[in-house]
Amino acid sequence: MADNLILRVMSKALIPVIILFALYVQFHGDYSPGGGFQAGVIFSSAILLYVMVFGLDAAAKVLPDKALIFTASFGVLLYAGTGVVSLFLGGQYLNYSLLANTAMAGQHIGIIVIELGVGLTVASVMLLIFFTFARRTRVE
Amino acid sequence: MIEQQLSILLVVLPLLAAPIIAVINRSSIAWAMTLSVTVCCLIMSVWMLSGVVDGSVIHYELGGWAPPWGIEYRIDTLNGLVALIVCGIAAATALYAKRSVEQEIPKHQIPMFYCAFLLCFLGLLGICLTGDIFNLFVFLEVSSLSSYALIAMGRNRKALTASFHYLVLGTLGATFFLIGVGLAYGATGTLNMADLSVRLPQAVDTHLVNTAFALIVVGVALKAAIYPLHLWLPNAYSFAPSVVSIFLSATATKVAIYVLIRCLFHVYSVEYVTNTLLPQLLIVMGGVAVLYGSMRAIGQTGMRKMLAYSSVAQIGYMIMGIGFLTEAGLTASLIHLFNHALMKAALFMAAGLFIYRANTATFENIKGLGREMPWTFAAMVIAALSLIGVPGTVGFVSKWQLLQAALEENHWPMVVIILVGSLLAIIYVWKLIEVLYFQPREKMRVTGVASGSENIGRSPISMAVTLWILALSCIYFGINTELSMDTAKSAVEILFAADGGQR
Amino acid sequence: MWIANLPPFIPFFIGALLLPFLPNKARYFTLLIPILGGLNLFFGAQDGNWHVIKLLEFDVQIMRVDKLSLMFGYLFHIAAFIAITYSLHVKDKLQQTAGLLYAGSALGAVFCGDLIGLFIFWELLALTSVWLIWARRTEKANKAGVRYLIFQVLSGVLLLAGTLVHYQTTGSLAFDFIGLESVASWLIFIALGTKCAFPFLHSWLTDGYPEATPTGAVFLSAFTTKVAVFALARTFPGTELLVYIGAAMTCFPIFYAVIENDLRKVLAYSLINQLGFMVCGIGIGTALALNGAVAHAFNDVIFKGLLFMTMGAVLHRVGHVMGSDLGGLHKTMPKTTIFCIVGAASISAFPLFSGFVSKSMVMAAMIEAGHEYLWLMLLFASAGVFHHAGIKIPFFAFFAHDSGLRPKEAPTNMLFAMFFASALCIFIGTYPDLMYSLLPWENTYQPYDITHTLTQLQLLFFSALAFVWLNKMGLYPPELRSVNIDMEYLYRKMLPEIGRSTRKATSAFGTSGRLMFTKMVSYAPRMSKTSSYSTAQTAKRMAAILAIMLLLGYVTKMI
Amino acid sequence: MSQTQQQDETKDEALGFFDKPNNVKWILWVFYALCIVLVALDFVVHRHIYLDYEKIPTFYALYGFLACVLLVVAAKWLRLLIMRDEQYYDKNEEEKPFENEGSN
Repeated sequence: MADNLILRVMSKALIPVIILFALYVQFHGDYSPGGGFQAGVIFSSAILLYVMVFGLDAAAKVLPDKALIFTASFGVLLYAGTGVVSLFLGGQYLNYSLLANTAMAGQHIGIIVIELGVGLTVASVMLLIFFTFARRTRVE
Repeated sequence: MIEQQLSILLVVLPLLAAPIIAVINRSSIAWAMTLSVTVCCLIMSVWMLSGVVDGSVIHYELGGWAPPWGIEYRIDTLNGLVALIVCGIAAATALYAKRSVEQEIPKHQIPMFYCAFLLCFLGLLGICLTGDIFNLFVFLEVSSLSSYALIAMGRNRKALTASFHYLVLGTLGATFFLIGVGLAYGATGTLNMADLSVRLPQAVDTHLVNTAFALIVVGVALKAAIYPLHLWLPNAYSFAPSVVSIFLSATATKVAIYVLIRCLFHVYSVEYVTNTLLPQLLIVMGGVAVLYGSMRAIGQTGMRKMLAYSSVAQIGYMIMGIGFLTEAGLTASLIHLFNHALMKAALFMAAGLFIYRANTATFENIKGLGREMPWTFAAMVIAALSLIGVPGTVGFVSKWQLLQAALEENHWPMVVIILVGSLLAIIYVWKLIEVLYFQPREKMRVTGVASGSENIGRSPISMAVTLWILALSCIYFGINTELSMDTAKSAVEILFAADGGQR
Repeated sequence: MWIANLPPFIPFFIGALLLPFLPNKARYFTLLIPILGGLNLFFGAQDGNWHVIKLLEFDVQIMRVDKLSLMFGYLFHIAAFIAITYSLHVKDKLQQTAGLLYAGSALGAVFCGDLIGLFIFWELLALTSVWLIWARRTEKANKAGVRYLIFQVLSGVLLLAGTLVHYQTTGSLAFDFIGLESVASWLIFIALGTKCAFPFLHSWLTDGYPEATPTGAVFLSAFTTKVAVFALARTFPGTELLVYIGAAMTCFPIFYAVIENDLRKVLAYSLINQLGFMVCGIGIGTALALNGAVAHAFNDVIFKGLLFMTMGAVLHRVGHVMGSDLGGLHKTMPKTTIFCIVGAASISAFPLFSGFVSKSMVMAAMIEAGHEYLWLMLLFASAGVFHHAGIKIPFFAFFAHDSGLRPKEAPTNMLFAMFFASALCIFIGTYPDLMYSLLPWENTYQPYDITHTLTQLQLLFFSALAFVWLNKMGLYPPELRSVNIDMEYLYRKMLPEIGRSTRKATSAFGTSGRLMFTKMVSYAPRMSKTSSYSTAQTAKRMAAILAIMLLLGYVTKMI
Repeated sequence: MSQTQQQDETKDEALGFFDKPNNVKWILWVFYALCIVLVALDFVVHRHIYLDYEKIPTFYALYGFLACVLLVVAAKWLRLLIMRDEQYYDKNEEEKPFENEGSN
């Protein structure tokens, strides 16, 4: 599909918008509907679009499997680590209120970091799954 | 205080370790981390259990949100015991895993294997520890998804279909469970299990409550492989890598049984369950499971599939005990849960060792292997005797308790079934012993060993030692029943106490 | 220096656990176990209940010492000593380990104080002893071992069932007088009877023992049945039924023994016959009778062991013990011959040999109890014993026609073991007071008076005369290579035949019947190797169960 | 009693002792003599009598003899009923030893 001019142009125009939207959903998650899950899926859909138009290899140059595994793991670590930090600060696991001086700010920071972790993991896992299936060649 | 933190650490530790393993991507480090994490968890779970064995309850409010709004981890004796089983088996499996995994899993997949293993472990632990029924569902999915991946890593290509079937059915079961939880939420407006137990009896819409009950039970029954819904189990266990079949056979169904107990006796109450005819159904299904599972086990020609069918039978005993709806019956079930984990893990470990040596565990190919591997064989015999229920082993303790419970209620047919089940167990265990010891050894037909012939010479010490630890614990806990019996009794007392749900 | 009240099975178990790890020569040190264990029991044990272990919710007493258990305790130590000595030459450590475990289990059963403990050691007896048969490592022995094991385990299951029901009804687990009253006691009775080789339950013995290894049979003959006798003496003394059972046990095996070719099988039958005397004694239940039963058990272990040892020596040297193919062995195995004759004299209760001083107690008690006809049966059996065990065994093995076999004399350790047993037989026979002093009940019996000695000699000599006469007349049945069908016919021939003929019959039903049968079978759990299934099937089942549960819930709520 | 001991000794002395028909005959004569002595003693010695049967002179000797003859005759009849050939139970099971049989 890479030869199709319309697709190429349109996708190039669309991808940044989709990513921007993903970031919006990501960081507005603590105020309005949204959050890591949705943002991650939206973000990965941008890449999927790129893959469909420009092919798997082009995408893999930018996002090799190893990087995806790393970000997926990093997301989980971010999530779990935030909880542990609040644990070390003397509170319950995932008690964000202790992350900053005031409980309010702490909750904000906590939610944002956690959602970031979720977003990273969901996006990279979605991509990993897609890559795995897309790369599969028929055995015999 | 420290015991409270333990409850969350148990889940967090593997949760932290799993991604780190995936990032580092080195098989030896992956194994070392898995082992250290599981051993730490074992120590913590022992510590935690010692804190709750007297009947006290640990509450842990996640994120500082008070229940019933926030998620709560709530550990009583019942949880503590099941968590201990999961941790203990996980630690033993991790110790056993190194060499077996090296042989059975392609090298580049090993770190991911341990990653999935830890995720599965954490999922099972989470199910045990949480006091929130939706959180329980999440952990159920975590453990199930990772176990699908683990099973699919088996060398036999049938592992893929087995895993896929399990995936479809497991998802179906989880969905049933989820719908049930949703209906219960609709009826009461809460997801906290302790809170549910207070509010369910007051719910206005009893049809909703009943439907939720039915859905939850059917969903969990599938996960626990209770008789008519057991179809996924034999293939999943017998085609998985040996380490996976050890771990899952000893923990996964046990945890599902725990969920069933928790839902029946805690979320819903004994009185509620008594009125549903479910106990009778459970007893009948348990009885049929014992006979059917044992019969099928006799007919098998492979060691692992035989053990898998025997698991179906053993789950039948547990279900029967639950179905009696008495303290004695439930105690028997819990003890059997503990004991069966020990012996099944030991038996699958022995099967794993045979696979390590002969590359397969079908009877045809392991003929006479017991004489070449006397130590493995001896440990296997101990565990197998325990499966029969020979006195001095753990199997006897649980069968004895179950018989007592059945006699107490005058369930004579069940008494007969239990005894017949033991006799059938003798037959299939005998078949195994005969194949391994009495049939003449044929030329070893090693097929498709990846790492060359030097592996075939000896059984690795780490694997043999773990097997023996479990085999000896089969005897130890058969003689010193303090841990299993007292814990189970105290757990049951809490469940049956009038205020059991409200604490 | 002695450990007070050490449960005597512990040294045996420890020895058995260590033995596989030690070099082969270590087997000589296992001799020390029965010696030191026996001395420890002699010096260190005091009457009472010691070492109560908590198992499940029960207090299991593993060291209950009274005169009865002490008597059997000493006996089993002696028997273990003899059997271990006898098997010292065997390099197969499996046998020695199994033998030690087996002897230990027997001691455990004798010293345990409640039914749970008894059951545990009861099963251990079965599980450990069967290896002595399997150690022969032939196809035939394997199969015989399995049959043996099935009987033993069934007996254990019955005992467990009986114990359970007994506990449920009476709330007691005491290993004391039970008496034939309830269903539970019947279950226990049959369980004990199986191990004691009651008629119709005896075939495991005659089937299994002749297949054991030469040394294994010596162990086997000593423990299992005697533990059963001990248990009967504890739980069912004075049960009238036992007298009749015992009398039957003394008589029926001798017919088999006379025509049996395998000499170890002859001994197995005569073992049942001797057990009959003990069971009679227990059934009568007076102090004299019980003493007689216990004393006879004591002696029987030694002289039956001795006979099994001599036959074992022949088996070891010749390779078989078929009466039809033996004879003339006295020329090269003179010592074994003498020991065999001593054993034969003891079992036939010649004066001055050990059988005389114990069997007569049971006979005297029988008269006292007024069972005249049964007394005649016992007398008949005594004559018969002499006939098949006292004459037939030594005659056909060592004399008779010269078979041309010239085997070497038995190994030294075997000879020593046989010598020791023979010495004990003669010592007890000439100086019975020592054994009498061990007897659990009040005892004033005096075996040697002129009437008794004379009548016994008359009986035996004229039995021998009959043998001589029959032989001279050519009426004596020759030894033939054959198998005599016994109770085992039921499960070795009849059941398989029935199965086969039913299959034939069902296939002859005609097409419709066959179709129906296959249809039925197809609904039964399939015994196929593969388990193919569809997820749809499981989903359907889930839906069905859900529907059932909803319906049931609805219905129950409506009611 | 002395009888058996004597038998033991004689056997120990010489191999081939029983091969000579004369020796066997001699032993048998001693045996017959002892039987006669025992019967004779029955009339000399006063036996304690517990049961009615015992009043019959030489009851034990007669009983022993008759019992054994009966036993053998009955056993011979029994043989017709129950004797089967040696391979009755396991027709096609020859003694098949395992490999590495015997000691280890």
